[in-house]
Amino acid sequence: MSEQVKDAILLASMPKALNGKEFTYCPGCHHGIVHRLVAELIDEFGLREKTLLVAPVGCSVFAYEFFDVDGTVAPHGRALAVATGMKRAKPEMFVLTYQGDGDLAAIGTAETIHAANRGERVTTVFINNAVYGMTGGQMAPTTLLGMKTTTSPYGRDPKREGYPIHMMEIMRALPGVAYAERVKVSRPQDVPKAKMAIKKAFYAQLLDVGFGIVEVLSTCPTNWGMDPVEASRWLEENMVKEFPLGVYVDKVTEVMKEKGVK
Amino acid sequence: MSEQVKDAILLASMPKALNGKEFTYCPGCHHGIVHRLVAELIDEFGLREKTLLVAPVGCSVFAYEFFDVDGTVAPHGRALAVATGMKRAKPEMFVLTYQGDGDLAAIGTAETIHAANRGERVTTVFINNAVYGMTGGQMAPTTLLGMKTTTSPYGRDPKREGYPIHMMEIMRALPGVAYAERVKVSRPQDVPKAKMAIKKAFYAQLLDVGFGIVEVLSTCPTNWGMDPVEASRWLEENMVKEFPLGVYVDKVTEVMKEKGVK
Amino acid sequence: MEHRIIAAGFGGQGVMLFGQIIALAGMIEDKHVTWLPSYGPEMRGGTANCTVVVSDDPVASPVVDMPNEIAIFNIPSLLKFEPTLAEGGILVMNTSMIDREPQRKDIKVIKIAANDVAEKLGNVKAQNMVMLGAFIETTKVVSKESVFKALEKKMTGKKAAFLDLNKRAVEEGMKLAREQL
Amino acid sequence: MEHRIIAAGFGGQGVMLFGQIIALAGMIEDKHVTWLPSYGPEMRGGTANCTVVVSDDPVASPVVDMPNEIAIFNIPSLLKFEPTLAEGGILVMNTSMIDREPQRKDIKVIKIAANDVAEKLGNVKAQNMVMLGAFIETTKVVSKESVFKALEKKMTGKKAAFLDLNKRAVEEGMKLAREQL
Amino acid sequence: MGEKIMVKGTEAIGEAAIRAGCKVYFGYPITPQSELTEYMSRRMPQEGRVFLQAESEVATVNMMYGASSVGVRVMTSTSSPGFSLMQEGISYMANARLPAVFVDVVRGGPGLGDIQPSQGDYFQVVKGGGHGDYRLPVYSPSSLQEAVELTIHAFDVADKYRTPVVIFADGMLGQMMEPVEFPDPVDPSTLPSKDDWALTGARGRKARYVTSFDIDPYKLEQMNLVLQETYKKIEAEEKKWEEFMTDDAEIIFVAHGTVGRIVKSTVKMAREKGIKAGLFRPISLYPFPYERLAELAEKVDIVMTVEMSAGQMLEDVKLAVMGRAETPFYGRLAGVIPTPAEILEAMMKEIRR
Amino acid sequence: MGEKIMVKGTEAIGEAAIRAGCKVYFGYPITPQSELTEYMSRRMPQEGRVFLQAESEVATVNMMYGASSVGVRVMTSTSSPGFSLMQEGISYMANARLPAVFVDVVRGGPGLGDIQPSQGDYFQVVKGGGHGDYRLPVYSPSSLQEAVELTIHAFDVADKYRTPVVIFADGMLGQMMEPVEFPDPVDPSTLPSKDDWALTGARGRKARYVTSFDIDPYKLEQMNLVLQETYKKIEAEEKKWEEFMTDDAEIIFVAHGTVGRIVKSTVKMAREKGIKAGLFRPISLYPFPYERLAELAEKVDIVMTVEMSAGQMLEDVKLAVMGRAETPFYGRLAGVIPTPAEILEAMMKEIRR
Amino acid sequence: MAKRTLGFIEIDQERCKGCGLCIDACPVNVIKFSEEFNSKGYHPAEYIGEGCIACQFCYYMCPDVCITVYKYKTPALSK
Amino acid sequence: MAKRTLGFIEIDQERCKGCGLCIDACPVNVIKFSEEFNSKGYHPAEYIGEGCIACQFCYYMCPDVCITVYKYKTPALSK
Ligand SMILES: Cc1ncc(C[n+]2csc(CCOP(=O)(O)OP(=O)(O)O)c2C)c(N)n1
Ligand SMILES: Cc1ncc(C[n+]2csc(CCOP(=O)(O)OP(=O)(O)O)c2C)c(N)n1
Ligand code: SF4
Ligand code: SF4
Ligand code: SF4
Ligand code: SF4
Ligand code: SF4
Ligand code: SF4
Ligand SMILES: [Mg+2]
Ligand SMILES: [Mg+2]
Repeated sequence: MSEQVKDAILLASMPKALNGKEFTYCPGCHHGIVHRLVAELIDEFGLREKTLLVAPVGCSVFAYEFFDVDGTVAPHGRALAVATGMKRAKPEMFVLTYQGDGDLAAIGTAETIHAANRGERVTTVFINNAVYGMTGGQMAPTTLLGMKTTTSPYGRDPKREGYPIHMMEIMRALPGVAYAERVKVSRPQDVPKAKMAIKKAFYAQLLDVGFGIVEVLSTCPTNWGMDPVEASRWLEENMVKEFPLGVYVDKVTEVMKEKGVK
Repeated sequence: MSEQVKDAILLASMPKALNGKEFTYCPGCHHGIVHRLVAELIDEFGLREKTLLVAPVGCSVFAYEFFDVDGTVAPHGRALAVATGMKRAKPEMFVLTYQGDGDLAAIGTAETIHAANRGERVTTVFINNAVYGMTGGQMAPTTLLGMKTTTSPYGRDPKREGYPIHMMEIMRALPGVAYAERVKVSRPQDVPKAKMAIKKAFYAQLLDVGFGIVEVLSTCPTNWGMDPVEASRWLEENMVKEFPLGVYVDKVTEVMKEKGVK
Repeated sequence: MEHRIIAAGFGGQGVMLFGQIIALAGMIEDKHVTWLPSYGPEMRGGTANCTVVVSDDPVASPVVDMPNEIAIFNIPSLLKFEPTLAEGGILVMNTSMIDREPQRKDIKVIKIAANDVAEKLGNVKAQNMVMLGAFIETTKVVSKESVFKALEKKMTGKKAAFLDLNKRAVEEGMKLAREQL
Repeated sequence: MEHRIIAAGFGGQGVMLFGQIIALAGMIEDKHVTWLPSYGPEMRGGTANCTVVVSDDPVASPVVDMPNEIAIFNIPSLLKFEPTLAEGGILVMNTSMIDREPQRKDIKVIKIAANDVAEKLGNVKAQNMVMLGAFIETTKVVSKESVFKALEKKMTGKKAAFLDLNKRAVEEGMKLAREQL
Repeated sequence: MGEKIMVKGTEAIGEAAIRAGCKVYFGYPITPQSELTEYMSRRMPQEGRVFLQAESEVATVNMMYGASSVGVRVMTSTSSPGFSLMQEGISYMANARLPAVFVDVVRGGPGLGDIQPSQGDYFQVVKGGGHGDYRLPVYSPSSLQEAVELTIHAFDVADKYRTPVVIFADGMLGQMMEPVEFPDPVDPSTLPSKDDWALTGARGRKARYVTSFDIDPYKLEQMNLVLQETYKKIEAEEKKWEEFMTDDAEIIFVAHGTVGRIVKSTVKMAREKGIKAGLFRPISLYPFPYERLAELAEKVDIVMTVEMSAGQMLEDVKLAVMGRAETPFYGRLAGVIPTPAEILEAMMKEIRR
Repeated sequence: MGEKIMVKGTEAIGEAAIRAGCKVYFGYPITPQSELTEYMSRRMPQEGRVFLQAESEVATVNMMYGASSVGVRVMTSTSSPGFSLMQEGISYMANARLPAVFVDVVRGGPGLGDIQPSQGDYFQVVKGGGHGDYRLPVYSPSSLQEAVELTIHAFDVADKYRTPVVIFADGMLGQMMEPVEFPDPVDPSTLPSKDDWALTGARGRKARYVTSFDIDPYKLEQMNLVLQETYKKIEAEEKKWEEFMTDDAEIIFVAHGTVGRIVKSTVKMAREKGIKAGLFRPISLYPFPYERLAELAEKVDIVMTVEMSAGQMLEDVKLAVMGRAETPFYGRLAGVIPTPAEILEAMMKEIRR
Repeated sequence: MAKRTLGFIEIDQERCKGCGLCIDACPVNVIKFSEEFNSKGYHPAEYIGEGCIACQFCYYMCPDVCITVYKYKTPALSK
Repeated sequence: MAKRTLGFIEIDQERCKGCGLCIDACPVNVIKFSEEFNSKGYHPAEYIGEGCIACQFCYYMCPDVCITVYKYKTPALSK
């Protein structure tokens, strides 16, 4: 191989902000893809020594063990309160939360909305996989109507279990939000787009504009009971309908232009 | 007097759903006006024997003592969780919460949003007086920018304390909401309008459409440090700008028409 | 000797300051003092009260169920606190705000039209200092000198402008009380 | 006598059912039994295991640190549980899924190409029952008859269609094990 | 009683609750009790009853408050961090005198901890993790059959005394399967009426309210005294424990729940060695069976507490023994389960002292 | 120390915290401690420090977690229901070993209760209201001067042992004014460094994390053992109490906090009657000064506990006295404050027995 | 301006907190503060005795539900 | 179709969980599952050795960061 390598340019390999530890995610779980994007951006911005990562309780509870940055794990749902505490105490740090839908949009609703509404200078990556992955596939606030989970065994019925919650739409009503976009990573073409979205959410913090959040529609092959490729297809066909992709809030691009950053 | 009365038609007097106990509110506090409207509607709908009132923790913590209906007081912020418990257990009852802005929009944010999003068949009257009245005029999530309170002594600065929260605008993003309107009661002309709004929020529950909520912009003369008349003027001039009046969600009027109710 | 004092009235009538000045004056006299306000919803509806203990010994509890000296600034406070006053206790009341009579026969009552007096002095707001003067003259809880020192400590900055008025109000109150003793 | 058993493999390989059938068969034989699954994030990454205790006495703890009999369905489970097996213990492994050799010399190893066998019987899914047959034949934890009764209890409704296949799989597994004893 | 069937602990408790007439279940997933939530999500609608997954444990306990206040039997289950979040609500329910059954499937702590069996919530559950002067009857089963019986009993105790009641379990009990016999469902018409206090709508009577609040401390003190009276009754009537080979014992173990079953093996091992050991297993942790343990302590030199904690029940044991015997302790922490053998070893050390 | 000034209890604590170098304050209003939150909202910005009103107590404790994890001194204050809501977060902080100071201005409970002074949170605060095996150093001041000193001490203890610490106060202490002298502000450069554990960015060193989590129970047990070691050290080094006329006492009162100051009057009244009473006032509730109380108990017949609760500290008193003396109890509940005279009367009843 | 009296109001003066909202609301200015104190210590609102047009505005605005509004069956011109 | 090779990939097969997302993503189908098991018990992904166009899609999609992508400095036609 090494001879072959000499004749070649390295295009893509494990980012430095990952420490190489194997992820604990199931085969094909999108958590890993998003981890890599976040790590790439930490590398590109040179933020490794300034970043504080707040992991949630959820499948990504171990996130802080995979990144080569200082980190902690917040109580379930409270990542944005922990992040607020960090950022207020040390405004010079770059504070990042990484959260699932149960964490951010169920138990953590109040913390999420108020951190966003206060315009905390923190960045949030929000993995919406429509279930509670960690605990075994229970209904999440984002579970689709009709979808069967271990706690909605008869399919989610709005009369009984209510409606899927739309966090980006809610973000639109909160003046403290500087950037909010919903993306997916189920096809290769999506991945650079998702990365650009997260980049803007980084800028929301780095340029002192406000709160930045990116919702990533993601698969949970294990709890959906599908193989990883099938799960990605299912996401395309079902989740995107319920959760329209796109930019919901953008006060960042303008500031980027003003300050001449790209 | 009684002779005079004989020659007259009674136009308006204390509704039956109030038990006559004196309110504990400060002079001129709008809580009392809204109490009376709620009581009038309970009378008009004949709901006295079916109503369960959930009082919050806030100045209206005593509300359940003033109404001649069964009631309770929920832990601070949790009125809509308590109401959910009641309504799920006894769907035939009419369940009503009455909450302040600290209660509903700060500590109770998650309970509020999820009850709304589930479309719980309960009705909520939401008193937005831009401060924590009960505890002595601290900053509320709805405190206006620049406004001085006992915990924002330098005036609310969005960089430090974030922005006033707009619950009706958030309600718009929640599919379970059947009716959401923002009203005020600071001028006599407002009062029948406010009553009609609350009536529709009653219908949201009574006609099984979904969650109904009415936000009433209200004064807190004591903590605003104004006399009651002055406070009403201040509300007109300042609060209405930040919190636009109007109907934010209405799935009720249509159903009312269908069912031929007025 | 322990003075167990309650001052009560509407918020805005300066009953809290009334109590604090007495406590501060007590401290200046090297007595043991505590001051405790009513708080919470008790304060809504606009009424407020505070409890002051001035004692030769360390104060066990700043809470007083049965005061021996009360300063009453409005009607509901009269209704509430008159019955709690210890036998032989002292009631100082602001008759500008109270058009009723005390019921007890076993207490000493001092009546001061404090608002009118203060108005004459130039500012109705000084009515609490008129009451204070009457109160210390009657109860002897602290001396005028200590009260003046306490006022000097409290009234700094913008408030210093009112120092003189307040001192005169205290003296006026003392005079009116003396007339009733 | 106490059998302390661990069965481990990928989720979907039926290791949980494997364990439950043994426990149920034990109950049918009036033995004291417990069954305990792994749970939580241990189960992510697709691996799963369960612990079964079958005993003549009440079971103190359903948790087993050092099993004396293990049924291994995939490579990571072999790596994890082989070292924990008690000296002289029994390891039954599915060689259709495992292309490596056990390291221990002080244990008894039974190798079953369970997938291939099951496939021949008509359904690869029955591989866990092939393993089960081999396992009871080797460990004598419960009898074939009890296992059949347990299967009859478990496989009702739609699953009844597979009962016969499963019984044949058990028998096939027993046969293959016997050949290695 | 029906036939013996193999069920998981979480399911055993869930099914027992259904047979006890539990009408409403609210819950939020957390390992290692999510299977109970899942079981109820399946079974409650089948029975025409209510299941709702709340948005959090804080919401859960307040939904319980609401449902209990209208007079139905209500249950939730959670695990340690979730139970912490319920403390405010439980304190409210205690003072509002609202019956309810809470299942705490305790896991290793503190904080996020792990998800293995533990008894580290003893102080929180038994002494009172919420604010104010209240107590909760707490039952600690050591087998699934007992879990079934205590769950049903818990509903009765809750209604009888108008109090929240806790089933103190752990992940081992919750996850394991064991043979169990279920009793027949209770006949709802035989349950005590709640018409004298529940919020059922002010039809033909004066409006009433359920509250934990009185701004006047003297009135609130009266409410508190009613609670204290209730606790006295509970202490007089509701103590439960098991004794195992205590008759001739020279050393007595005290252990509850799953540790209780483990220590039984230790007792047998000790007896094989000729040491007369016995086990005192408190089943009700509150009310703690002080008196009987005190009696037993008179006759022995050592009363050894074994817990999956750093020694929390130990304080209650000491309060019972009151110096009558030595009170050594052996514990494993944070989700590690002690084996009968290591307990025996610890005991031997104490004897040799 | 400066001159004596009259301050409110809440302000005394707030100012003491500022002088102790508290860099960040998070809080949520609740009577009777809102004045402390208000004081900090005014003073912290003046000092260039951080004040933030959180959306709830749950958010508050988690903001504390965040701020403490980056290495600054942090405080909050609340009252009973709010403290209940903080239990999960406190448990996390204990295991993540995050220093912080919590002020619980206890009010009448349970539930919404009232807003009057109480000590009904003793079990919750002292034994552990959250899940898992952890303890919190708890200090109960009985005067404002002592509140100032203990607040500063609390920050030092928190940092020294890397643990949350609680100031147990009540509405009486919080609301009253009393003369107080403040010490000079601490010089921040003299404070112990947190560079060996705080999250400061992985500059020139390996990345690190602060956590309360390990999925492996054996590793988590190791973390737990570190905690237990810490508690042993705290128990050895941090006990605090006051004795008042205990030298020749024949009856000893045990009372903490504001009740302590009330009982001093009772002691004097008793002595006037010729009864040799004394007071043992625990200042650290955890670690509770068992040994000294045990010594004192040797010499008397009656050790009488007085609390504004149904008898919670009483358990610790019994654990100390261990039957050496009678341990009667007198308590008022739910926000009612006992008077020196009624305590004396209760004592007389016990003596006459 | 011809001052017509179409109805009248009753005020529960003991209940009244003297907030003045009714006074502010009355389009024809027929409510004023009393000189007396009630037992809450407030100067309660008082109907001047004539000129009420029974518009209910005062009732709408009274936060303490002190006001009852009557309309004359036969509208009387003011004295 | 002329099959050009513009680069190549390396796969950390011990790290691979055999999810197949890279295989699905590769536009030129030059990745397949190995016959072997890795020590996680999976059949890891394997580059067939030619035809890679260095598009990085496999890298984008690999959730376990197993893949390194190289581009030849001088694009070689496939053998
Ligand atoms: C207070 C509390 N409640 C519940 C849990 C259990 N719990 C752990 S993760 C989780 C949900 C995870 O779902 P999500 O946030 O969607 O993340 P995912 O695993 O799907 O990535 C829950 C409920 C907990 N740890 N703490
Ligand atoms: C858990 C908890 N936190 C805080 C409080 C204190 N508290 C009582 S009422 C209140 C806020 C009241 O404000 P709002 O809801 O706006 O009602 P208002 O009094 O303004 O009508 C607060 C913070 C409490 N009782 N419980
Ligand atoms: S359970 Fe779902 S979300 Fe969690 S790691 Fe597995 S696939 Fe990913
Ligand atoms: S404090 Fe404000 S909200 Fe509360 S009763 Fe008084 S005026 Fe109304
Ligand atoms: S009813 Fe109308 S006119 Fe009559 S007093 Fe009231 S506000 Fe004035
Ligand atoms: S509005 Fe009501 S309370 Fe206010 S002054 Fe008029 S009558 Fe009195
Ligand atoms: S880089 Fe592109 S062409 Fe090459 S293997 Fe990966 S997906 Fe296929
Ligand atoms: S995407 Fe990664 S983990 Fe999945 S099969 Fe390919 S190399 Fe393996
Ligand atoms: Mg999820
Ligand atoms: Mg408010």
